[in-house]
Amino acid sequence: MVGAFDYAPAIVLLPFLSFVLSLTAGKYLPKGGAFGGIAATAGSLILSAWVFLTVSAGNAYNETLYTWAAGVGEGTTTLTFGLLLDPLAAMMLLIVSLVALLVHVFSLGYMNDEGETGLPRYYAGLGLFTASMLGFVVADNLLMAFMFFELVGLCSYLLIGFWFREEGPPSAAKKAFLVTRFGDYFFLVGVVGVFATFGTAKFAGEAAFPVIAEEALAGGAEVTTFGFAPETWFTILGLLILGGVIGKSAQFPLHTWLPDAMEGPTPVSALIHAATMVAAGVYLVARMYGFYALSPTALGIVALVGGFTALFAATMGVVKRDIKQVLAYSTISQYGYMMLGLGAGGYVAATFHLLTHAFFKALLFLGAGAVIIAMHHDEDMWNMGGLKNRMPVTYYTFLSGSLALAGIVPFAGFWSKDEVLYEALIHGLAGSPLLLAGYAMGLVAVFFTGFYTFRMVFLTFHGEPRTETARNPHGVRWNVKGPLVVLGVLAATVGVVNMVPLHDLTGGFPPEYLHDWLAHGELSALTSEHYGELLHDYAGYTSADVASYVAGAVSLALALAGVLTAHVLYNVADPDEHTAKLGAVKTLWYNNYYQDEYQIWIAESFVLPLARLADKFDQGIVDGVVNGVSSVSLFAGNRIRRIQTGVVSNYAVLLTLGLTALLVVFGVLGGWFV
Amino acid sequence: MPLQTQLPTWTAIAPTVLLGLTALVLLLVDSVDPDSTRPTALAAVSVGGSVATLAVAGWYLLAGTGQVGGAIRLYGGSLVIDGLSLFFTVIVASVVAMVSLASHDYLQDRTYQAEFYSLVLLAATGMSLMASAGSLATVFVSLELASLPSYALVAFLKKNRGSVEAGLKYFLVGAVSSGVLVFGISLVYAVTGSLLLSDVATAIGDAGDFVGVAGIGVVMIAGGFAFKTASVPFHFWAPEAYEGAPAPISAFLSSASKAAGFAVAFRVFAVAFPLDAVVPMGIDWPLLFAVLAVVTMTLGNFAAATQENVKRMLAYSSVGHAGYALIGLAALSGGGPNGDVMGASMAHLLVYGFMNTGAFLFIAMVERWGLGRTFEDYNGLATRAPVACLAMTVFMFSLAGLPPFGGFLSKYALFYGAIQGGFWWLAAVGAINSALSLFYYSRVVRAMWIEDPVDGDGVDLGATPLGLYVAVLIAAVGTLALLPAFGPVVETAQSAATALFA
Amino acid sequence: MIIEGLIAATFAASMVVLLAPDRVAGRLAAALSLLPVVGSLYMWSRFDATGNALTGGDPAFETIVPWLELGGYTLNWHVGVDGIGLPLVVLTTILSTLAIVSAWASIDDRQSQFYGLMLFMEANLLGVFTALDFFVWFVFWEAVLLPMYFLIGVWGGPRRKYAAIKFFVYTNIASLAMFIGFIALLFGLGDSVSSLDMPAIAGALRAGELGSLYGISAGTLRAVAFVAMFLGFAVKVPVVPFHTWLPDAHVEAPSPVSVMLAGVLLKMGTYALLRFNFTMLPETATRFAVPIALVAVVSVVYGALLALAQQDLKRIVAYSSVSSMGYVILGLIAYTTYGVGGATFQMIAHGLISGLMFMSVGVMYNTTHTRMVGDMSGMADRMPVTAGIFVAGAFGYMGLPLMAGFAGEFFIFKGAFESTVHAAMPLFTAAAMFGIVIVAGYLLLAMQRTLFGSFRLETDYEVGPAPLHETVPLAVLLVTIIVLGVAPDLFFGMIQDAVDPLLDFGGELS
Amino acid sequence: MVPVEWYLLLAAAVFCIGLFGILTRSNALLFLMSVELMLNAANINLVAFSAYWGNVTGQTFGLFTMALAAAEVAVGIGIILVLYRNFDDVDVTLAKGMRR
Repeated sequence: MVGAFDYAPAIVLLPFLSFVLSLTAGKYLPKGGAFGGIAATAGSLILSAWVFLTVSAGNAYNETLYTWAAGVGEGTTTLTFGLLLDPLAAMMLLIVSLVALLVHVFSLGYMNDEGETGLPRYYAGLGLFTASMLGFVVADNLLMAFMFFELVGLCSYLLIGFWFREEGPPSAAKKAFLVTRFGDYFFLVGVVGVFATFGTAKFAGEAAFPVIAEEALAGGAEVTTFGFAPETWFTILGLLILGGVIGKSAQFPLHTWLPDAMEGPTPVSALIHAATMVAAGVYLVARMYGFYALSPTALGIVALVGGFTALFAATMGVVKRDIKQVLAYSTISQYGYMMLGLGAGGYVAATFHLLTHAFFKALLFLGAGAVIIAMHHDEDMWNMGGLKNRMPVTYYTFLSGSLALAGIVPFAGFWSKDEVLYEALIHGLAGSPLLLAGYAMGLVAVFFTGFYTFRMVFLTFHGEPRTETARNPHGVRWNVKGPLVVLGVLAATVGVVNMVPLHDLTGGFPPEYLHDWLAHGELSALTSEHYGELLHDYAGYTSADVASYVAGAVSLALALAGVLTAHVLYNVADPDEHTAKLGAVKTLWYNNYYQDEYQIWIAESFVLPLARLADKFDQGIVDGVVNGVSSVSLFAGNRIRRIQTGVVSNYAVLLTLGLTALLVVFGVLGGWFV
Repeated sequence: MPLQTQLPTWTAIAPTVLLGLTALVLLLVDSVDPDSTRPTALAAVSVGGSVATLAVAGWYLLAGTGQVGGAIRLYGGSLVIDGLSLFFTVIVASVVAMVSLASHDYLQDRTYQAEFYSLVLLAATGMSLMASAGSLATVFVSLELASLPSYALVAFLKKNRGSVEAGLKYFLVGAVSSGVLVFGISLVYAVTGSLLLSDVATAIGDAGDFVGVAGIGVVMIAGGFAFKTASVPFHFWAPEAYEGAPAPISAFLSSASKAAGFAVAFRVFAVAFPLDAVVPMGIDWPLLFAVLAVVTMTLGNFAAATQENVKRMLAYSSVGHAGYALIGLAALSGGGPNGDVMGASMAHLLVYGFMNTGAFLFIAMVERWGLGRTFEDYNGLATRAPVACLAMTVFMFSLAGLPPFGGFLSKYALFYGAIQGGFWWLAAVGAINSALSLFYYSRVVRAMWIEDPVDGDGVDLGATPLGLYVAVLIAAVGTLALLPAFGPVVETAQSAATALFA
Repeated sequence: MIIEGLIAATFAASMVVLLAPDRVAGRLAAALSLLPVVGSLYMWSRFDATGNALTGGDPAFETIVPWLELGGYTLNWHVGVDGIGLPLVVLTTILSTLAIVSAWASIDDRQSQFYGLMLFMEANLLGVFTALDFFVWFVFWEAVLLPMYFLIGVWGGPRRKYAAIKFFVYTNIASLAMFIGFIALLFGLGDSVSSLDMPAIAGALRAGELGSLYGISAGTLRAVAFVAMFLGFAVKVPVVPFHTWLPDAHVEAPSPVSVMLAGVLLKMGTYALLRFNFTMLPETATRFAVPIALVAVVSVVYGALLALAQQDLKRIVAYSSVSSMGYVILGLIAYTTYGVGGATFQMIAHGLISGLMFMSVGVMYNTTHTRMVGDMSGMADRMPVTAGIFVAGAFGYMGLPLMAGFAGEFFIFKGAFESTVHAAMPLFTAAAMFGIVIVAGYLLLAMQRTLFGSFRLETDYEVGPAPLHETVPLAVLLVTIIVLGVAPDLFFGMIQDAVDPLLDFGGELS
Repeated sequence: MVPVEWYLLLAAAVFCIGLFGILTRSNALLFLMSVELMLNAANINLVAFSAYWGNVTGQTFGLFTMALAAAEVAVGIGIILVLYRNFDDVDVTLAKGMRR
């Protein structure tokens, strides 16, 4: 019986086809291949939906489809590609293909209508980007995951650097690829390590490496741990892989590439931030959660990094002038929450936040895009203001997204972020200071989030227009509004899938759809239930008893506080900056805690001089020796030539001397003269 | 079927006789009608004579004359015909053939051509006699027979200061060395009371108190041969003589004369001074030659490395190659695979005969074109004479010992025999030297192919000297052909050498 | 006989082209060079070898004909290919053809000589990768250097003479060291071998039949010979610190020649290392595991650092070749199927990728007449296709998945990490892997400076899209790279089959 | 009866005189004469020891040597003549156009 799973490969292949199509024949297609991309992503969306339904029927799919490199001889591993379709993957497929589709549509308005050149390249990039991300989502083993992870990086490079004729984008693209590559280095070491340790890198199934690791810890299986205790070695592996996550998900300290990535076209930013690149990191941790759950240390670090990043980025978002910059830092901060959730053992919570964030962040970026179109590609909020009446659709959808981001009940962001914090709290109280620290930072970040979000809203849409362009903005068409509306609705409503506090209040209504969705499944090793056991047995996580609504109330209060502050300060006819009050902190935030500075310093004032030094050494010493040898022998040759004076009498002398010398030496040696 | 069973034994000397006769015929032809010089006829005669010699010697060599069933001794053993003598006769004859072919163009509108050719052939006669000398008397006589015409030939361009100077130096050094040689011979005679190599071998064992005398004699004889082979410390004449002499003569001397010197050295030392007899007495002549070999090859190569004059560079390189060939006398030990290494040295001399002759003949061609002698003058020659330059490239790389040329294989066999004999350090020195030699040989190639001509491509080389071209090409083909054909060559040489030690 | 046919045909082709008039030489050479391509692909389709040709395996298309006797050793004409040789043969033929085509645009004097030499070199390269008798192998090995010497020296850049002579003498001295080392082993084996047949010698050595020589004990002899041969090949590879001839040669050589130099000639070194040092003296190699791995790591990192400091695009690629070859060394010393197999695969991958890079640099140079990073920017604006392919090639160099480079590097990393030759191998591997970050650094920097930004060119030349015959070779290479990256098993299977027998040593030190 | 070793010493002495002449004289003719001395030193040995051994080989060879010496002189004089023509002198040290 042919089912959704048999067509699942097409989910990846369709966007790839659109990539090939746009690349080869793009310039002959209408709209530079946009329709191809839309059709492809729509197809992927439909198939993903079908897969989603099939999975929700309790099925799962974990098959090897292609042998990349077959190992010959005993003891060698075979490297394969395959599909792993479980609830998590199905959900992510849905998110990615939906956002991708909407971004494609939006691009019609943002790129085509704006008369950009090189559209085929653009749509080819989008297609490949979507394809890579989908491939990453369905990957059934770590190697395949890494490969598509890298391809995602490539696409981000190509798309961020889309406007390559200017100075900024290429440099930003380079930075994005380089910084993430730095993370991926550790990831790759981790992958190789996993292979060396377990002989396999499959996520699911009998011979999956998390399973083997579990058995190894239980003393059931023998694995090479290079002289470490299994726990330590697994922690090391986990942290190595975490390197890739930190890079892609723009966590501290590898977050610096993301704000620069704003140089790319705004729809691309939406794609990167909401569904593809940045999401990939968090998704990876969720994907192999069964492995992380075995190591409390790794979990603790994940949580700490997450919590810190959440706060850290939120503070920087407070002072930005550029609307996209604010969104960028909000992204970093939000992914920090997800990491916190994962580290705190809130697998479901993190996944939930991934889901909601995908929608409201896509919404916000597309909304920002609409604003930017309206403002003739001016992105400075201080040149906006009062757009509310002139572009209502954009405003209201944007508002819904902002509420979600700020975490105001009942918008999606509230439920998910709240649950993340809740998980951190209960496991932290149960005796994990690391988690408590994470919780605290996350909590503070809530306030900042509310503040900067609405600072953005007020500056952009409220008050009096501060410039001519803001007074009569450029209109936007259906292809912009459509996606905004869809996402706006989702951002407002998607929270219903998992309203934990409400569930606890009302004692079971509405049901926690997402919890149930992730808790069960054919692949028992990949269910949140199993993860729960692992966390309890190996990571030693226990949960203190705190009512979820209490925690929810706290965070809600903070969020509102933030919103109110923003309202007081900026929701006036003609707001001032107010940042002066911050004093030294302001400069610190403006300069992003000098993160870029020190990283650029490392690159330009350390690595490059080192390289030049090496070059000098190479030219001078290493090559000098080589040339020295030859010149020395030539010099010797010159000296020897001088023996030949040209005067025959001298020859006679030398000849006689030579002969005599021979006679004497051999006479003495041979003892002739005794 | 060994030849001597079918022909009277004296016929074994036929190759040498042929060379001598050709010389006489040339003189005759000239004296019949001294006024009119007919260069082509003369060249034809000498080429014909040398080719005939080559044919007969080669035929004998293949037929096994003097190899199957022991050497043929004539005139009371003062002439010995065996593999060694025939082998070297082949070398000499082929060199002479090429040289006389080339000389036809080189000597165009010069006087005394008949004398030139006959002198060449007389010298050649002497050389093939050297190869078959069975007694120290024959050694000395044949050596002088080879030398005296050479002096005259070097100084052949009487109006040319360089040629004269070269002749003078060659002659003076040669005279001194012949004095040394004959004195050495007299000392050996004093100790052994005989000049026949075989008798010397038997008698020298019981030199008793006269070991010193014998030793001095041996060293002095070695000196005499060192002069012929242009080895240190008797090499001083070589750079000047080769530079000043007419290029074909340089070719002749540096190939054939050197080979003959080695031929006689091989025979005398292998036969007359048997290792197991003299070495215990304290006359360690292999060590002597080892020292000479190292010094010679090093000095030759290093001095060649920085020359500006191509001909002189080749002269020094020829000294260096004498050093390589000396390994054939140095890497010997009681019971070692002496035949192999000496045979390898012989094979190397054969290959060297082709590649070195070719190289000097190329220079002859350049002189004929009236170009200069320095590397710069060769710049961009390839664009004007690609075929000849290709041949020269073959010679250069073959001299440097690169595959896929004959020089590589012969040098390889040589070093390899040395290592087999346990003289790996000799091989190492040789290897290092040939690595260095690559540098200056490739300078010629670089000048011809890579450098741009100084005066543009304008200069017209004039009519192509056909004989020279043919000779050079023959040499090139020989150099290449000796790679696949090396097997039989080296086997013949090694069996011939082994026969000496038997 | 097909191998002989291939080599002979290529030699014949070179002669024909040498005598052909200049204006047709390029086209003629390209046409004739298709013959070996077809031949090698046919060999690939009919490939039926099993195991490793040197360790008792059964090579394909094998022929043995006695040639000559020397000092009690038989020299045979012995050729054949196994899973290691064949991929390199295919690489050679394909790359040669593409290099020849790509030369049409840049070579405008003495064409017939140029193309004749290219084909002559190809013929010898085929010999190197198929010879199974040491002597035959060595003759081809040395004969490769001659055409390269001329190709650099005649058609090269301003300092071509210096570069050519440096390359020539340096590599020749190196092969001398190697030669001496090998001959020492040969004599050490004494009567246990009676020919220069490489399988026989390898078998004897691996079986530990090496005796003492001139009072040097077998152990010392083994070590000394190993080091001598390693040094000899290290120059060819090249391994730091014997690499300095490479940048000079690359910078001066015309791009098609650089393609052959980086694409195939460097592989001769690693191929020889694999065939001689690591096949014939495996246990000795494992004894030297730490220094060798160290050398590999240094080559990777140091080479990459040097590349970072360069301003000349060709120098950048040249130094990054040094870096990539370091990976190969690391894979070889790993002595795991993936390590050694990956190293072999990386030879192919790097051959294709570096070829692509040099070719595209050449294409740009043909219109801009400069290779200096500082002299140009925004090239992507004027020659989009070339720039696009350059970017693709650069990412291939950075080891982008689904391109051949990643396959090779990943195999190597995997194999080296799980290697058991020394406890520290994982550390060495991790250290070497950091190269993938630096390589990204300098390639991205170079691309940002030259390809992107607003168009600017210091040398005043009209810059437009490259003609088709310059683009096609690039495209072909790119496709090949991607195909091999998606389906490495096209070669990796046979490679592993040939590599696996190497891994059980069998008591050479006993 | 004079012991035969003395002849050895005499011959050696004559040889050294000849050698000394070569090293000191730059006149070509004197050079040539010194060479003759060396050859004759050899002849002394040959004759003396042919008497000592009681065979005529030595004496015969002595005759050969003289003949060859004569031939050598003939060629030598010829070369010296052209030397004089080209350099207007018979000083061998003048001819040093080629060196190094």
